[in-house]
Amino acid sequence: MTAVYQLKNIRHFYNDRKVLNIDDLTIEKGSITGLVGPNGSGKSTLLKLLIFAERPSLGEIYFRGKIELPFSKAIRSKVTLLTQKPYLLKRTVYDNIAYGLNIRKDKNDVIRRIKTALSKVGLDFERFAPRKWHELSGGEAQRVAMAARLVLEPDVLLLDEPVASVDMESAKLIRNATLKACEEWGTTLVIASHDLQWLFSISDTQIFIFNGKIFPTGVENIITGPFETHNGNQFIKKLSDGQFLVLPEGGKGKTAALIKKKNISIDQDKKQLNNGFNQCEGTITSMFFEKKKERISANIGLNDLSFTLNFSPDQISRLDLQPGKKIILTFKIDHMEWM
Amino acid sequence: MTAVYQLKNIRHFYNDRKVLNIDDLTIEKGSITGLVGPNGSGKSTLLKLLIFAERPSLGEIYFRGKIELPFSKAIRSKVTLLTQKPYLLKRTVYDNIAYGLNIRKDKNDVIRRIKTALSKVGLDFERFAPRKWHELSGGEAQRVAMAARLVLEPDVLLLDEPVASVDMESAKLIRNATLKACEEWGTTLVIASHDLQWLFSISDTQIFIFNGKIFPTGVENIITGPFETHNGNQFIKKLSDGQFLVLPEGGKGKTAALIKKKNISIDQDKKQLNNGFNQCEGTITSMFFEKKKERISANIGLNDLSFTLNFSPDQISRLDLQPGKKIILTFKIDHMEWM
Amino acid sequence: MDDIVAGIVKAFELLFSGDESTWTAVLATVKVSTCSMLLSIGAGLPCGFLLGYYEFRGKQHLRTVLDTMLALPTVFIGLVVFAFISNQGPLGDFKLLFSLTGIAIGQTILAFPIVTAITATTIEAVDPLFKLTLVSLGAGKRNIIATCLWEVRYGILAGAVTAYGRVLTEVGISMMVGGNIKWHTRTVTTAIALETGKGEFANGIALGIILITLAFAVNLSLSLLRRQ
Amino acid sequence: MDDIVAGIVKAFELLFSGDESTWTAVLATVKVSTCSMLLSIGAGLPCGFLLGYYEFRGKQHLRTVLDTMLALPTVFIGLVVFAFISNQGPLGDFKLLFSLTGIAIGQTILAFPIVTAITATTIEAVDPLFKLTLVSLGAGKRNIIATCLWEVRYGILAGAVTAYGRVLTEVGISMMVGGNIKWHTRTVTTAIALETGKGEFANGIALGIILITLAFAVNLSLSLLRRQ
Amino acid sequence: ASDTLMMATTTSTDNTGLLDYLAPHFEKDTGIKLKWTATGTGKALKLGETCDVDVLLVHAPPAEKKYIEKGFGKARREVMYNDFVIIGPKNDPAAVKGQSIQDALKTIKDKQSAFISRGDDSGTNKKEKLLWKNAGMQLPDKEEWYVQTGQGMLSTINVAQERGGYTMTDRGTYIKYQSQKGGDAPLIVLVDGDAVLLNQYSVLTLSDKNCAKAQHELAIKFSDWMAGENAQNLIKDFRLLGKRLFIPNAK
Ligand SMILES: Nc1ncnc2c1ncn2[C@@H]1O[C@H](COP(=O)(O)OP(=O)(O)OP(=O)(O)O)[C@@H](O)[C@H]1O
Ligand SMILES: Nc1ncnc2c1ncn2[C@@H]1O[C@H](COP(=O)(O)OP(=O)(O)OP(=O)(O)O)[C@@H](O)[C@H]1O
Ligand SMILES: [Mg+2]
Ligand SMILES: [Mg+2]
Repeated sequence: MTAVYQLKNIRHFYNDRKVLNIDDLTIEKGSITGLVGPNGSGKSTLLKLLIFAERPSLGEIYFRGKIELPFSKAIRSKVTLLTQKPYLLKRTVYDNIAYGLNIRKDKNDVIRRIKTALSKVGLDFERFAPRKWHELSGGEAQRVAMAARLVLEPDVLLLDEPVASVDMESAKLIRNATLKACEEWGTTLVIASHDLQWLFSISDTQIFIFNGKIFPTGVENIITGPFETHNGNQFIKKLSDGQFLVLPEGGKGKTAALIKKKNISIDQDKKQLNNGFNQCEGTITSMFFEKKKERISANIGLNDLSFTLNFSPDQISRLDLQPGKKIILTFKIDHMEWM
Repeated sequence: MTAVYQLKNIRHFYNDRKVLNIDDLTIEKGSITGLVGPNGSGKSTLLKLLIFAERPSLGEIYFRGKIELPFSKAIRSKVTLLTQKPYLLKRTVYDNIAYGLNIRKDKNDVIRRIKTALSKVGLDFERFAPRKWHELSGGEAQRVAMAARLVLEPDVLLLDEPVASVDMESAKLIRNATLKACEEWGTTLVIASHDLQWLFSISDTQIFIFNGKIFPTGVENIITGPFETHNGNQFIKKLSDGQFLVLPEGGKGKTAALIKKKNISIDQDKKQLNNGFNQCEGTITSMFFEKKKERISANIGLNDLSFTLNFSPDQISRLDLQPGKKIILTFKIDHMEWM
Repeated sequence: MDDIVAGIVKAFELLFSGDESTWTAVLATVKVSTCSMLLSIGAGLPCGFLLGYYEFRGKQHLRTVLDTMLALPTVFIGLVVFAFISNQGPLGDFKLLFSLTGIAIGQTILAFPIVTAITATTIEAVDPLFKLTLVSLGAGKRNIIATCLWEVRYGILAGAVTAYGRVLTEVGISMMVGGNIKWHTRTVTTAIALETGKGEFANGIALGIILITLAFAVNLSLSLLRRQ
Repeated sequence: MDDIVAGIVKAFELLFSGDESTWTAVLATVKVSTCSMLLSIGAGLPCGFLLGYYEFRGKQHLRTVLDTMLALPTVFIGLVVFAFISNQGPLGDFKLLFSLTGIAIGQTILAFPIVTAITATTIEAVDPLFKLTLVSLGAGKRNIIATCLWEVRYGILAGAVTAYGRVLTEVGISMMVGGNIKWHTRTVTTAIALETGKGEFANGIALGIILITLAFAVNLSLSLLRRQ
Repeated sequence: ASDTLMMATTTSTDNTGLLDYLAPHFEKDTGIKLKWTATGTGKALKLGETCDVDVLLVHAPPAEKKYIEKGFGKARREVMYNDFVIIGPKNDPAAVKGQSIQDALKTIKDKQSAFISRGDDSGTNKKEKLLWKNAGMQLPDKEEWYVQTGQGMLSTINVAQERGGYTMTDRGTYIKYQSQKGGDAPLIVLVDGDAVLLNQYSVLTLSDKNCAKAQHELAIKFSDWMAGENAQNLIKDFRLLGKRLFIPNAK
């Protein structure tokens, strides 16, 4: 496998506020990387750096081993980004999708390709191609923007919230189109989304971003502040139903801590445990199937917090887990890490 | 209960294209109504009519029993809409949220109220109030727009995709803020969203919109075209894995048909059935808990189609349903209705 | 070329020696242009807003007429105003001829279409979502006008600055309506015209530089305001 | 008031009797204004784009200077151009004085700041998302310039129409550089000035009406183009 | 191409239509095409100084002489004259009618009646200033009654009419003004006939030292032609409203 992107010691600032802080990140050719993280964590910023629309304040980004400049030929014709708010040019849908082809002076079989691109996002060519940019619903606009990217058959496709405000059917279509791009054209994909279910159904690897830092091991569970001090050096997080979590030392000035999925165990009932453990009750809110990993991802709400855990189908059957069910989460205090 | 809105024989056109077709719709005071439907079905258009920003091409909308005009005092100070694409004025976050209060010449304790509104959407006053409109991430902007609506303590709050591109934590906060508004101020809510799980966790009633028509009985399952004729008068919908559904007569020129949840039965295996039935295999993709109704909603994929069915916790245990599991759906052809 | 150099030197002389007739002309220019700009902005902003914001039948035609009014020659405006305010004209009794007020009236007619046209274009370019947002926050018609105009203030400022340049430099109206009367209605531009007619090119250039300095001072203050 | 009525009648007479001197002046006006508009748009669009699109040190100052250039008096421009192209000026050998080319040069200087300033303001108002979208679709620098300018074409058109109004109606440059020579460099505006100077107000108004008709024709064609 | 002579002249010769009348004859007689730009006397002289024209037709004898002394002009040839008159409102508020020019100016000043001056340093204006000096008075400037328009003759007459004041004008322009008012003008001639009121027009050729490139030969041809019998007769016959505007007096 070859690396399409290599990021080294990236620091990015907006008015002295550090919004990205990535020491090392490699994105392989043909991979589908999911970017997950709360609002303002830096997903869109990272995507903007990857298309070289902005330059990082510090550090280097190598594209195929070379540091590229904005507007360099290598980027322009190969990398394309679907921005978070889709923006359409003030022209027809057809012209919007044709724009990128026109730029590339690619006049080959344009109508058919536009038709294909539109059908990939579930829009009918006859009905939509002649529409003006403002004669579309929110989701339709989003899908037209997506089609305008797909038609370019790019080497690298960066998608920023491609299915926000897109309906379920179309989300499925977009997923298929994306997977097909990866297969047919060997496209490398980086996708930021809050729709975890959708994202997990499509991405090979997930990168979790929090406060501009990346945690490349998949979705960890985050415990966000405010915290109170406890027993001198420890901290506690109070939940609104009276339960609380104890956090380890070293959390001064920190805004969040992390606990890995593998370190959390599930029980039907509370057990007697020694001091070093957190034990608390949560409710399963939803469950979905991760096709790629043949496992089930469950979302568990602990009042204001929410944890995500993975189960095998057997485990689900055995524990009779289903949405709405209350379960007990247990994990070592020392397994929690400050972020 | 009193009706806040009554819609009678509404027809709305954009360039001769009919996009809304509602014969009768009543929205009760203090209710939370969820609007569900595919892209372009008319959700945003309906919300625009409800705030009287546009007038319906035909028909009447009564607000508290009266037909109101755009800019009438009764609407202006009572109804507020969160648009689908959030738009911030070119000012600071603080000024954006204060704008509606300024208009109302409401100078009472403004700072505290803005602080409260921001905290309701999970944004810190000190960090965000002085930011300029463009110094926000997509989700942050969405939440600021939401705060600008909440601060007004409106009688009617219309939300168009309030949680698209908002992270999970914040979606929860927004849900709570919404519910609280309903409780504390008696606010009537109409919410359009594609995040069904979120929407079901908050709304009392759901209205399904399809092609501008409403189906007020909750989410029905939609079978969309293209269809092929079959056996003379019947139609079939081919699924891409070779299965197909048979549809009843009368589908000429129609683009979709509907099958009610209650008419679908679930089995573990295929049974021998007579001609009048459809039987097909689907996969459960996800499940979530509908708190309000104490039931579980399951999403079942049939290739390109997706069905939603409701189960009681007992049913789930009994059938050992879990995401990833294959099940057989059975329903009468005659139960299917053309839309 | 010598005249240009001589003009630059002369400009400093005139300004710093406090040459009375120059300063009177500068004062007249400032008075009259301020007055006409205030009037034309006062009338042009609302008209421009209406024209840019609303869709109505004949709007396109109105825009064409307005665009044509951008090409009203100053002498022509001067002649028409003259016809109205001369002793024999319908407004003769107000004694506006050969007064700064008269010039201001003419210059207002000159600046109004510029302010209006550019305001309208700027307002037209406003995102429809912006309007919907204002409505959704409970804005009334007046709030919408005010907020819209504020939102596009830089565009409007550009229009106003263009109109100001036009007003500041016009000769036709000042000459025709004002009469270029020394110590009274002589403005910097009519003085330039006079000096040029006399063949005193250096003086003309000097006065031109003074006028440009005046414009620069105004634009500098605007740009400082803008930065805040 | 009688002059206005007489002027309107006269305007028709001049136009339809095919009065040769009038038509010569109209032709000169059309030639010279077309030429100067083409030049100033050709130079002003790219300059305005650069000024509006990029952020750089001293940009604000440049804008202030540009805004000030909007207030260049035409007589002043006329004087400066004269100084360069007169027999004793550095460009005297090109024999541009008392020629339409000379006028066109001066008018280009007049129109350039208007086109540039309004283009810059319009481009500045472009959504940053628009730029990012173009980049994300693989646009190079030239594509961005072209697409940006096309996207804001109505704003630019407004600027061009304003500049056109200015060019069409200016007297100072035509008079100073062109010399108002009958059959040669007499434009409609210098003819108006001449007639007015002679006290032939009706003639002045008639010529004014002819000029406005010309502007109307141009704007009408633009508005028809625009509607497409 | 035929030879073209570029001339700068004062507005009065152009505004009265004299040049439009003479130019075709000149072209017919000499084959030279005459082009002219009509401006104030000062600017006309300046255009000669910068060599942008080949010949001048102006009416400010003292300035012309100085011009030659300074080395810009070569020869000056008087070709025609008309006269200046003081005009004022019909009711003559200062009662200057019939007075000598000196007395009339004194009376106007004493009575503080409005006097409209061109104030543009033109030939006419220069003459007016001379008259104030001859009448033994300091040149008025800031006095309320002394209005300086800085404009051409007709505009100045119009100001006088609007203001109900006196002004000095050349007779040609006055006749033109009268004709525009349908023969019954609000302003009438009150003082005229004094020798000092003569308005002499001359053709000025340029110094070939200063302007090597100017078309001296053509300029001399024009000068000769204007002073010649044919042109002098044409000038004599030039009339507006049946009135003679210029009297030829080439020596
Ligand atoms: N300004 C407009 N001009 C013409 N057609 C429009 C306009 N706005 C929306 N439409 C069309 O009207 C229909 C309804 O649009 P609407 O925005 O209400 O859909 P929606 O249900 O909100 O969809 P989404 O889920 O994508 O937001 C769509 O078919 C859309 O294409
Ligand atoms: N133009 C800007 N100027 C200043 N700060 C900015 C700007 N754009 C974004 N930020 C800040 O940078 C941080 C990262 O923003 P970014 O848009 O990358 O977040 P994100 O992960 O995409 O969030 P979301 O899920 O809301 O889209 C946020 O704290 C945001 O407030
Ligand atoms: Mg983002
Ligand atoms: Mg919508």
